[in-house]
Amino acid sequence: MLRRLVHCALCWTLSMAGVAGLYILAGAEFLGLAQLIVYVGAVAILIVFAILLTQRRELLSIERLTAGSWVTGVAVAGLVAGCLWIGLAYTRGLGGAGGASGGPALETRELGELLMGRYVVAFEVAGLVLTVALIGAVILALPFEQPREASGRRADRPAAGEGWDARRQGGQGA
Amino acid sequence: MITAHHYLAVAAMLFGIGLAGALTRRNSILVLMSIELMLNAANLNLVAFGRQAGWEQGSQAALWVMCAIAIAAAESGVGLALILAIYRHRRSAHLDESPPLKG
Amino acid sequence: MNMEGILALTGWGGLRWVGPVELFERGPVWLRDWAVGWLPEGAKVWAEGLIPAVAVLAVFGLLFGLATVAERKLLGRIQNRPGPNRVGPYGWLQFAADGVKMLTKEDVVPRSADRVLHFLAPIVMLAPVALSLAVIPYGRDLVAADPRCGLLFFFAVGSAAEVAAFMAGWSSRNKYSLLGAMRAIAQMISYELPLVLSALTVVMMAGSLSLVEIVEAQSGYWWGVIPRWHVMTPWGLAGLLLFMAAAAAASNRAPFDLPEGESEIIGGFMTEYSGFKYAIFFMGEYFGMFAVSGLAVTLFLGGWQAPLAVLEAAPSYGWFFLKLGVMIAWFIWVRGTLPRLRVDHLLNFGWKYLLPLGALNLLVAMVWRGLGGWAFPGAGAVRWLACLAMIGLPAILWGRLLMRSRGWGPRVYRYAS
Amino acid sequence: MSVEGAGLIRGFIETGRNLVGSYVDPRRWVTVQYPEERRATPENSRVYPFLVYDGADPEEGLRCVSCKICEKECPPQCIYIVPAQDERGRPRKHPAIFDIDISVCMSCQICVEVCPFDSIKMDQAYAWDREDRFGGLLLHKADLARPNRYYRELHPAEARVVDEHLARERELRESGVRAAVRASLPGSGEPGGGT
Amino acid sequence: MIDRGGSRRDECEAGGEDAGRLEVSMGPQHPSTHGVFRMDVVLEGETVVRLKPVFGYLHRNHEKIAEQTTYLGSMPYTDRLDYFCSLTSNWAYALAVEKLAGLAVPERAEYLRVITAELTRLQNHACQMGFMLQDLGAMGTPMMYAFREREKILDLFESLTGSRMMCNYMRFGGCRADAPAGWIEAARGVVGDFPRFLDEYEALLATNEIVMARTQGVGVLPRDLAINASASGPVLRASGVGYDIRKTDRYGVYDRFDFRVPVGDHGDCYDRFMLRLLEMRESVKILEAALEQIPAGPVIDGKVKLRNFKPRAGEAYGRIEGPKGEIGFYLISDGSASPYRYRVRPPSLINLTALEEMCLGQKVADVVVILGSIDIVLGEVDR
Repeated sequence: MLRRLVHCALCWTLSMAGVAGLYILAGAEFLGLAQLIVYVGAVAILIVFAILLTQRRELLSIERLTAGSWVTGVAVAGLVAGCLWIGLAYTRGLGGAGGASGGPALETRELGELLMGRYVVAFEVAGLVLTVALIGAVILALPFEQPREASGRRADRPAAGEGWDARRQGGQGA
Repeated sequence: MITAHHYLAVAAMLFGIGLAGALTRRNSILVLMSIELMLNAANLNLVAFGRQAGWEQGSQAALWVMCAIAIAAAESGVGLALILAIYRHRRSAHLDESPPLKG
Repeated sequence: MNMEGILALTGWGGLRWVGPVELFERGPVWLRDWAVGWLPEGAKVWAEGLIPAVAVLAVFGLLFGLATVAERKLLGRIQNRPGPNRVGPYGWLQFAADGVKMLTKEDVVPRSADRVLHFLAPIVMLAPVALSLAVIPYGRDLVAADPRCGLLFFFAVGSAAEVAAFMAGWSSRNKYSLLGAMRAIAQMISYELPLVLSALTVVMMAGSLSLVEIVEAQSGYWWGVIPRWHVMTPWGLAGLLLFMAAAAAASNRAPFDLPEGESEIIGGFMTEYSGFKYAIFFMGEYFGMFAVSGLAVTLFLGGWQAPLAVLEAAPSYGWFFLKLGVMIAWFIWVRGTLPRLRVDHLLNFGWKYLLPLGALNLLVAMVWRGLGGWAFPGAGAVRWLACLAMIGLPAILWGRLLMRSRGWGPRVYRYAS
Repeated sequence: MSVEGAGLIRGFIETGRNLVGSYVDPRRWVTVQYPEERRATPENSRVYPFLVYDGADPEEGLRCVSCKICEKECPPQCIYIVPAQDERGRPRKHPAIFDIDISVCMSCQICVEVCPFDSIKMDQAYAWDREDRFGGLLLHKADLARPNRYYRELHPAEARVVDEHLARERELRESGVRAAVRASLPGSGEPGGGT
Repeated sequence: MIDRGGSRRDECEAGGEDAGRLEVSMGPQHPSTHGVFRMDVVLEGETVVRLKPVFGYLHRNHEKIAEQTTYLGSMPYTDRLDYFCSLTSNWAYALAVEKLAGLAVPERAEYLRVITAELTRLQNHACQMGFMLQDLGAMGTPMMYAFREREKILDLFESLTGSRMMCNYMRFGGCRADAPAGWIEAARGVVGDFPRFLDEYEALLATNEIVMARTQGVGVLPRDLAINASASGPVLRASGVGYDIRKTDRYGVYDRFDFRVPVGDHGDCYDRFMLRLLEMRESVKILEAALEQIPAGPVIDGKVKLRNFKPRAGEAYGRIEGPKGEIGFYLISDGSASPYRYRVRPPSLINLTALEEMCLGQKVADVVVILGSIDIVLGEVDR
């Protein structure tokens, strides 16, 4: 089970790299490389570590990857994609001018001036959001130690067998 | 000649797959990944239109994509921290078994 | 078709006598043009890309072999012993013997390993690093690819190594390799930031992300003797030291070779690899070292610029590989001298010492640019010293503060009565 | 004022000095390329024992009288002696079989000390590579016997003392004064000690 | 994610079901345990929660064999106890038998014993520092410098005793053979050259920031625990107890030389490392003095019988300050040719007992450094 999860994560990383390639092909070289750094470099590791840290119990049981009602999910997704596709078919006049091989590519210098010029507030706010999110994530993930009972079981955890585990074991006991 | 049309088609497909993943997966981490996919689909659209308008005027689109990527990264960080915190209490990362958020 | 090049190349250069200097200098470029000239129009584009790629891989493949032997010989000499001197003349064919040994070694894959990832990990480790070699300018216009944001490309591609380390660690299903992989990833990520920060300083001063333009910015000489390399400026010197410290950590070498800390977790994420896959990991590490030291040479030591105006005649790629050799010798020298850091020291050193100094170095570079306007005589020297003090003093004091706070320092011993 | 990097720099200077020194200073170049260059073994060095015989014939001139003292005293018990018998079955003062299993022997040289007849001494050959692990390292009397000349080459100082001592003893025996001989000898079984 | 493998799952289960409690066995084939020695380490994350040393892989039943062989027969076996310092083990055994049989030792033999013992201390301390820094990760450089110096000393041993490491040189009542011609001058040369190596070592590593970071405050052995665990040698002196048997027992001719005993205050790995460096300087002083004053004369007490040597019934305990600590031999003789009881006091084993207290709360990487700083040799630990 875990094996398939990690494969999912790695293939997801590959698709992110693919999207980065698309950006470069579209002429926005700087964007593609930025995407590569952010997603392939950092978020992929984040996700893979999260998968490893939360897979203690599921190692043994082979459960289905998909939720109970997966049929409706796929149907809805198909519907939405269909509408997008049809809408796309009827739009006209989307000639393409730019492109790596075609017209002028995105000028990194120009992007820099924009970022530091008119949109410096957006740039600073993005930085701020990142910092706040980082600190929040760290606080959330910190394992704070509660006082342990004599049996070594954590005070806040329901004792083994009753509370949430009981219902689950009961459900699968048969 | 590759027109914006082609880019938009790919973005739509990407969005479809992301949505399917988000709706059907049990494991919350995979759901998070699907959301990232959808975000990337949106970014792809932006780049497509930026390219179509020629990159002199289109650089605002690139700016949008930069901020979107930053926010998406922050969001995935916080999302995963949340999942870890929930996991520590409920010993499993499955969505359909997490209890309703009561008080 | 470059007739003149062909004539020169074929030696009897009827039209124009070509001096040996220019022949060496322009030689590789003419060779490429001549080779591309023979191809039909469609294949020309492919050839333009393929020939530099093959050239880079061949040169650095050979350099990898020679570097392994040089490392063992230099380490040997530091330890008063000869190092390999049996295979080939003075031992220089040792890498061929090692290569054959690695090929013939049985490739053991653990039964419970995830075969696909286990096989992919070395490739995902080596490929991006080889890619990042394409961006570095080796000679006057000898660069495999010159994208506008070359430096960003270098770091973007380099960040794939963490994924490869994880794949290797996880797919071997072995407690030790997983721990080793975790450590390696923590180390690479936490040292990517100081690396980028010190490179950022150079980008700010040179005004461009493209490595070729950075090297151009370092041409010219002060008073005809001192080359205008970035390392000659105080922020450049501090930047180079920071860069080399972070580079040693990012490529898991010298005092930071924690992942394969033999004395603790044996072999790190490479424990379950043997045979040629291990050799590929090994090659990945060396290519990482070449890439990083190549970048250091390009950013701080003036890429292929000659150190003295008089020496301009020598072929430019010669200077680059000379400086690269010096950098590799420095890595080996460090490996022979310093013991290994512990995990928490490593991270503390990265986050609490290198990062603040990197940021400070950025400020100092700005001050250096600001003080440029001084006109009174001796302004250059005063400006130089002021900036040096601005970065040097905090570095020393901050270091001492960190050391004293943990109570580390030399001790005086008493004797029993 | 100890700058933080000073310790590291001092370390670099030291390894740098060794690096340069290994090309220049013989003291910093200690490797002996074994098969080509070999270092002279010191005179006292000892590896495995061998038997000394006087004169030309290894069989007759063997000094060993098979008194089996060394067999008893050897800590790992790696010597095996069977005395020869003359035609009427009485044991002769000559070993028929004298085996030393040098895979057991730990070259501790106690047999040399306790031998009252200076018939066993220590060799210096250390290259004992054999294919056959069981029989190959079991040396028989024929392999062990070495002429006294070989012994004089190996340990010149010690050999000179032993030869004087044996010559004096042979002289006294010829002159027939057996009692005088026993009185003049300091203690029994003392091989005359060092110089 | 980290499955709790390892042989004893029950022990870890009892400790409550915690995240990431990992049981690592740094097994007998681990590259940095000095010989066949295993440590079952229970980790929580990086820090050590419990450590159980497991040894006995090199047990050769030395003491039982000694009860069957003669007194002289056991002497070569004492070389194999602590195979780095065979001469000090020989001397301790000879001292015990001399106390048992009441033998006197001539002057020259006493000087030769002091000289060989101090040379052994030099090469042992050099090796220990080399191994410890190898564990710290310095790729063999300090080790090679230490071995370069050790080779010179081993050459001296070979020309004096006949073998480099298995010397078997002391006899009851003196030494087996006198120093060959020119040996004293060669020894003076080696000793004269040694301080250069010590300065090189001190410059290379004593003030090295990484060494200080990795060893200061690591593996602290408090003073009273050191005394209760009856540690001895540099391990004890690093914890602040200035106890050196050469000064207290005044055995041999040590009272004729003036040398000082360095004492540390923190009791951590750095102190043990620096103490050995300072002790080597003191040993060089002793050696220079001894090589000057060595008198001529017999090397062994002539009256002692080599074979069927039967000391009178009784018991004796002879001990000396070996490089690793107090090495002692306790003999009970019943008048026959072989001892009734033969007991060795191994300093490595006794210093090792305090290993767990030193390692609790430290990181995995430090366990190896602490083990290196105690300087154990498995031949002596397992006997």
